[in-house]
Amino acid sequence: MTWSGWKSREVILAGAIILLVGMIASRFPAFIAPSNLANVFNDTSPLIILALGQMVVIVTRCIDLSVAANLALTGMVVAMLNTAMPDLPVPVILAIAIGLGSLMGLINGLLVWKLSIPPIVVTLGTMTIYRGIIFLISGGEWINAHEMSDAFKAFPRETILGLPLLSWIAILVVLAFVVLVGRTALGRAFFAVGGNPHAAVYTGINVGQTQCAAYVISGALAGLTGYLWVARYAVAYVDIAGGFELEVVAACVIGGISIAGGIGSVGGALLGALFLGIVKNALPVINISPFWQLAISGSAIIIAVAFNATSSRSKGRVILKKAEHAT
Amino acid sequence: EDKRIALVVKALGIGFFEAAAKGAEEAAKELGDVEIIYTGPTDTTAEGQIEVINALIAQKVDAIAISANDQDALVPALKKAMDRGITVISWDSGVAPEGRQLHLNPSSNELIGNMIIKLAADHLPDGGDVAVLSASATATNQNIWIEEMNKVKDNYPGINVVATVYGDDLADKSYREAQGLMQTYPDLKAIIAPTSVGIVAAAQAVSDAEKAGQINVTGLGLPSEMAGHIDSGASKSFAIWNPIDLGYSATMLAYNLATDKAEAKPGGEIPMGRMGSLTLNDKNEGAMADPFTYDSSNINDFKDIF
Amino acid sequence: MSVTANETGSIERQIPDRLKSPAQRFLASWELLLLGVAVAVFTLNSFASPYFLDAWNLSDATYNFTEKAMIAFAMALLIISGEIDLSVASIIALASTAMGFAVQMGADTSVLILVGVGVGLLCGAFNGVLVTGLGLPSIVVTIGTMSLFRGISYIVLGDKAYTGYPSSFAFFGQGYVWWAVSFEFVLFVLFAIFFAIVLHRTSFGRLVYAIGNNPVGALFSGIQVARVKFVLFLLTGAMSGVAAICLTSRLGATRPSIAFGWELEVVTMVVLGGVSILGGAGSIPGVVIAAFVMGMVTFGFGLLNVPGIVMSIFIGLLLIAVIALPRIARQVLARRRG
Amino acid sequence: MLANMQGISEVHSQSGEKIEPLLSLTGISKSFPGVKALSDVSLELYPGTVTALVGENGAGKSTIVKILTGIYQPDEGEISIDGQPVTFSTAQDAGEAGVTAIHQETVLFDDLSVAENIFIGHAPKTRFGLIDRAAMAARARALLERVGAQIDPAVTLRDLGIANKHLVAIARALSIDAKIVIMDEPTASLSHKEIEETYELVERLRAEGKAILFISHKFDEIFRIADRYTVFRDGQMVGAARIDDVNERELVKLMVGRSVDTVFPNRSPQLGEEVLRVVGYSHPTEFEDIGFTLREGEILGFYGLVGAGRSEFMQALFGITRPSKGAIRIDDKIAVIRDPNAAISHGIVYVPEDRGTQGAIKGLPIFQNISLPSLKETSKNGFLRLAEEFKLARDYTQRLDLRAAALDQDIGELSGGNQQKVVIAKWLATKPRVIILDEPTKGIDIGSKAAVHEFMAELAAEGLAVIMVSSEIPEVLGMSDRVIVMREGRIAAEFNREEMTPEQLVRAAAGITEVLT
Ligand SMILES: Nc1ncnc2c1ncn2[C@@H]1O[C@H](COP(=O)(O)OP(=O)(O)OP(=O)(O)O)[C@@H](O)[C@H]1O
Ligand SMILES: Nc1ncnc2c1ncn2[C@@H]1O[C@H](COP(=O)(O)OP(=O)(O)OP(=O)(O)O)[C@@H](O)[C@H]1O
Ligand SMILES: [Mg+2]
Ligand SMILES: [Mg+2]
Repeated sequence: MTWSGWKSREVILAGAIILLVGMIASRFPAFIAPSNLANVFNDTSPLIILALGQMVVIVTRCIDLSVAANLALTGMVVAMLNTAMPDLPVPVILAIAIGLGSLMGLINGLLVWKLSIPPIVVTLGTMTIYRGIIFLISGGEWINAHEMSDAFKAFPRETILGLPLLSWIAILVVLAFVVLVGRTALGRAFFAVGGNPHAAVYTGINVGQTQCAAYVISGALAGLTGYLWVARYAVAYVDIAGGFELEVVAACVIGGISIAGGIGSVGGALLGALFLGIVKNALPVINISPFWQLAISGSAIIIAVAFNATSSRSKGRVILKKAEHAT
Repeated sequence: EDKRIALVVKALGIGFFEAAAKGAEEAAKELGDVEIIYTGPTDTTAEGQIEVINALIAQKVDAIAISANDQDALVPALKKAMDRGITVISWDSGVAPEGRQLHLNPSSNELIGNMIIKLAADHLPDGGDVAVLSASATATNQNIWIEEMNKVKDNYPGINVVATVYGDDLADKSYREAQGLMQTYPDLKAIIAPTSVGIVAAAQAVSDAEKAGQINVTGLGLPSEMAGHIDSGASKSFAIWNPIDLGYSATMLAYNLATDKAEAKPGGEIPMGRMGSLTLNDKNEGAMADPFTYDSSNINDFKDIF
Repeated sequence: MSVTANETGSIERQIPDRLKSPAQRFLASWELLLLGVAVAVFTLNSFASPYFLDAWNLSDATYNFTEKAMIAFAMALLIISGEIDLSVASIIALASTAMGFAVQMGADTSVLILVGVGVGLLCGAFNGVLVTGLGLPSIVVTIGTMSLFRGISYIVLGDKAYTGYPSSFAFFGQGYVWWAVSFEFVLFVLFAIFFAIVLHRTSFGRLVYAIGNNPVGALFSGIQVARVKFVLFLLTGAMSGVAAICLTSRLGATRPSIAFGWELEVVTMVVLGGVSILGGAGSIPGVVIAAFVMGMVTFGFGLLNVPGIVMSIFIGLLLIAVIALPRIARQVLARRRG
Repeated sequence: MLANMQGISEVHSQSGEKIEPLLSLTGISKSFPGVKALSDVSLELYPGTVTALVGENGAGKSTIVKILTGIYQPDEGEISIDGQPVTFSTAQDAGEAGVTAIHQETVLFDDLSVAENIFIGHAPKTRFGLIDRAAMAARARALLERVGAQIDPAVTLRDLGIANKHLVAIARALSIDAKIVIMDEPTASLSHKEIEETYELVERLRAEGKAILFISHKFDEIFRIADRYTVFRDGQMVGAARIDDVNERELVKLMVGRSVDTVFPNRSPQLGEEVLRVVGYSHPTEFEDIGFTLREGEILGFYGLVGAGRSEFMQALFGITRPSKGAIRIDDKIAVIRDPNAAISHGIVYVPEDRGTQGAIKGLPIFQNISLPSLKETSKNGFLRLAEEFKLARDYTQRLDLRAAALDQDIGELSGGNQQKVVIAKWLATKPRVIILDEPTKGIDIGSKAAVHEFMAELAAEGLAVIMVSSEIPEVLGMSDRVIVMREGRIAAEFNREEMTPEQLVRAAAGITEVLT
């Protein structure tokens, strides 16, 4: 109950999002047309998927700065595979993308686990390495829409009940995370490891292994998103999703996931991602120059973290209050 | 000894520049005593190009032909190159006059500005809303073309330019900007993208929104990348100059200046092999050729070339 | 138990000052390892390209790292104290934008210097207040201000650029003090010495280490932890401002995308220099050597016309390898002994 | 006695038949870099028997616990349960083999619920392999009831007080269906009432036939609840037998290898001028209206149950937290203390209770720890002078009889007692007027404890004013010239040396004052 239920932080963030949407809608009613909202959700789906992966990593006191590079490398690999073997069925492509993404996550995880290199250093390093590998394998060439097979490009666009498959995948991932985080031993271990790594050892949880598992999950989702991204935008090149890792971290922070580990929720990550997605989509609609976007999302991060910090600041043990109650 | 000519591009891996590099190699083969160094940063930043230029200066290349990411920021580095006796020209995207000996425009800016709006207007006999999807905010050529376009847009009554957005030459950002345009302007009839990255992304966005045929994506693009969208009807026509010719011409110009076979001065004419010669205006700029329009009638002849 | 200093017999129990001499420590130090890497890179480069060993070329090569290294010195102190500033590149953008704006207003070179450093200080103060005043984690705060500061530049400049800097301003990024020795390089050396003295020879530096090793313990020892950290944010902001002056002068123009992505290169330089990202350990000489290594690697690859991204793979590998190898060695040794 | 020394005395049940050990360790050795924590140690635990494990700090008691619970793996030696050799590579393995432990450190998760804290790592599962939350809550409730706690299993652990947290830790240990229960200093941070409850629990577990290993530095409780004892000294087992066969003196001798005076130093306090006067010190949530005076050469004890707010008040006095009301006079002049810096310059210093995070700065060498608050004196114009720092460190470490390899050794490499000495040296080097010692002997073995007490007496004799916060009644009675008892953030009572008795202290601390006054 305490950990799966919606805590006040999520409720407030949800309130902020509703307010934001309401404000936009009051001037531009077209923004809340169901089709447009569906569109916004679809656009935000990659961010949602990656934010969930990042969430479990951050909860275990790590950080994964290599997600965007992982996404781009996986995307390039599947795109090249597709041009070389246009008949490769999509399920195989998906399996390869997830497998390759997990492998890259595993490399991060092993470096953190087996060599205890600080996570930020590991993923800073692998971020540049993964990006560089894209250049090496592609020679810097772009893979364009006309080089990709139709089936490859169509998959994330396929609509079911009015929503594109990309959105459905994001929804599925959210549901899977609700179960993973709330109802599995591994999910709870993430929180234990991040909340008190020392104590985790005493309860038989292998801290490094759990962190490694978080990286593998984050990597697998980055790989999955890599294929979806490349198929959706129908292009692959070295720089796709450049800098996206920071947006992913920002979504987590706005969603109340504590960078110090141990605290966070699926709902928070989801709402954090949605918040950024809505801001991004709304700017052109409400006619604010896109040049404002960066400053707005920066301010949102600062406000969110300041808000989270003040609302969760430990209230002390309140010895006197206890006394008042007792008497 | 071979003349070493460096062809510096905005970023490696962009199809347009890869094609230009082919043209440079063609020129080198024709000239015989030329070695081409094809280089550039990985992303489109001025700092990245400066590091590349410093490395080229150190290698004492004979000439640098650059398509700049920033017309001002590269000036000091290129000046230094010229001080050390290196021939510097810019092509495609220009450098301010102090930083180069001449600039090769792919085509005249007026012509391009007119061309991109004409491409849209030709398919809108009754007029309608059009929007511009530009490229990187720091690249100059797009902005000049849009400026030129705005100067002549009154010649196309009924055509209403409703917005200009920036896709930063990133496929995903351009895609989202195109989506945003379609949402904001439900009556949109055409998107003009004078950038090879933007035009593909916009065409993709239009196809995905199942509006191919309703919204015409046009502008400047590469036949190889646009072939599919011409087939699908998302784009009825677009224009481009031949990037192979552009790389070829830039190399020829650099060679002729570096070997003192010609001098860059206002009013001067500098030969560029099979492309004729370049006539310089008072800012030492010249235009290579007219852009060429591609549509369903001719796309198949070019899509395998560039 | 009541042993006082002068009592007989207590002398033999006296604890020696040091177990290892400074020389012994140096032989087992990170700096020596890095120095080895630097020498190797230098040697390889001189074999790989005939153009490498040329005073003017080496002088040009220093531009690849001097500006970043100046920020890295301040960042090293900040990271040793247990904080981080990811907004440094955005501070450059904002400071450069402010300088460009000042030029439009008719400011001369001396005013530009004030504006550059001043904006850097302001940005540093903003970070510092958020981190030390509100007690927020610096990595998150500065991810936020990283967007905010550059965002303001975008709002001001959009797709425009500021140019027209006075010609005397060009000296900072393009001038030479003597022969091939550039002004920037001299500045780099001076700041290296300054920060080395501050960190290693002053009591302020000692406080930085104490805070990084145990901030609570430092507070309980009477150290004004928040104030020291605030000063470090100010310093980092000011050094970003200095870097903005040099870079703007070198480019002669300001765009909002200036110095994009530098924060990660600066952090990489600091970490490669042996500063513990967890705080509490590291040295300025290490960062200086790391700056040379990174600069020489990029320049060496550049001379061979290897694309920048391939260099970054190399830097990424170097980063992980240099940190991983000692750990692997230790694990192997421990296994052998055990 | 010789047989005892080798730990091979036979054990018989009450009805006289011989009992086989449930668990036996033979020839266990364990080394850490630079330390041989255990060498060739043997230990046996019998069903229905409480075995006390005693030894000085660093003797290796907690290390053996960690080996028994799979957290460390021994370098050599064998563990067998019911005569079968076993190996534990994780804490989970140990749990499955029937070994459970309440560790010395609290090893719980503040942000998880109570139920999750109890079951993390072995939660009940549904058919689909998912955590069965309903079953978990129900079983948690039952366990909490068993340990006598009234706690809602759904609340977040952070919201509990320290005593309840401890009960959760005990419930967690019992959630594993174990034959062997290990308790590493379970009463160290508990108050009187909870300590009694813990004893009852131990009795119950013994009655259920469990083998119990009970680690403690408190001799009264060892003699009260243990059936057998085992003594470790410097990582070796030096004795094991029935508790009835030994007395306190002999046990201490076994532990430290020599006789130790457990009496407190004999003092004849020479009280000087008043140094400190506190008036009406209050804090919005932690304490209220604290006032007292302190004179040179005096030792003022602060007694109270854990959580009474003593540390909070002392930290306010030292400038860490700010009071909302109240005033301080030093040498009869008003002093405003906004931060520790101000406190230090007024001559007030504080040796914190939490040595690991608040006292020692691990990562810095000993001499730098000592010079840290005195940098102004040892440096010149802001520049360090290492020679001065070493001199300072030499002077004060010698005075405290520190044991270390070198002064540039990392303080983190020292044993707890020696770390405490460095922290005290650090403060003495500032030449304070008032020194506050917060639980100065917490977790310190008998030998070092006596040393600290003696040193405290010495400081007072030199004219320093000493405030000693302690939760141990013998220490309070043995050392203080005067005692203030705090309860729930307020002063509950004050006693002179002549007036104080253990009973009065306990009653005042527990709030049964009416009867007394
Ligand atoms: N992880 C470790 N790394 C290095 N040394 C260690 C480690 N754990 C324990 N030691 C050392 O092993 C020895 C035994 O420590 P242990 O914690 O077992 O003592 P203890 O008997 O429990 O002491 P206490 O009464 O203070 O709890 C000590 O010298 C200690 O410093
Ligand atoms: N609710 C709690 N949760 C966790 N730890 C606690 C809690 N309450 C107290 N403690 C810990 O117990 C110890 C004693 O508590 P604290 O120092 O606050 O009480 P005090 O009355 O001020 O001090 P003392 O124990 O000296 O009387 C400290 O280490 C503190 O961190
Ligand atoms: Mg212990
Ligand atoms: Mg206390």
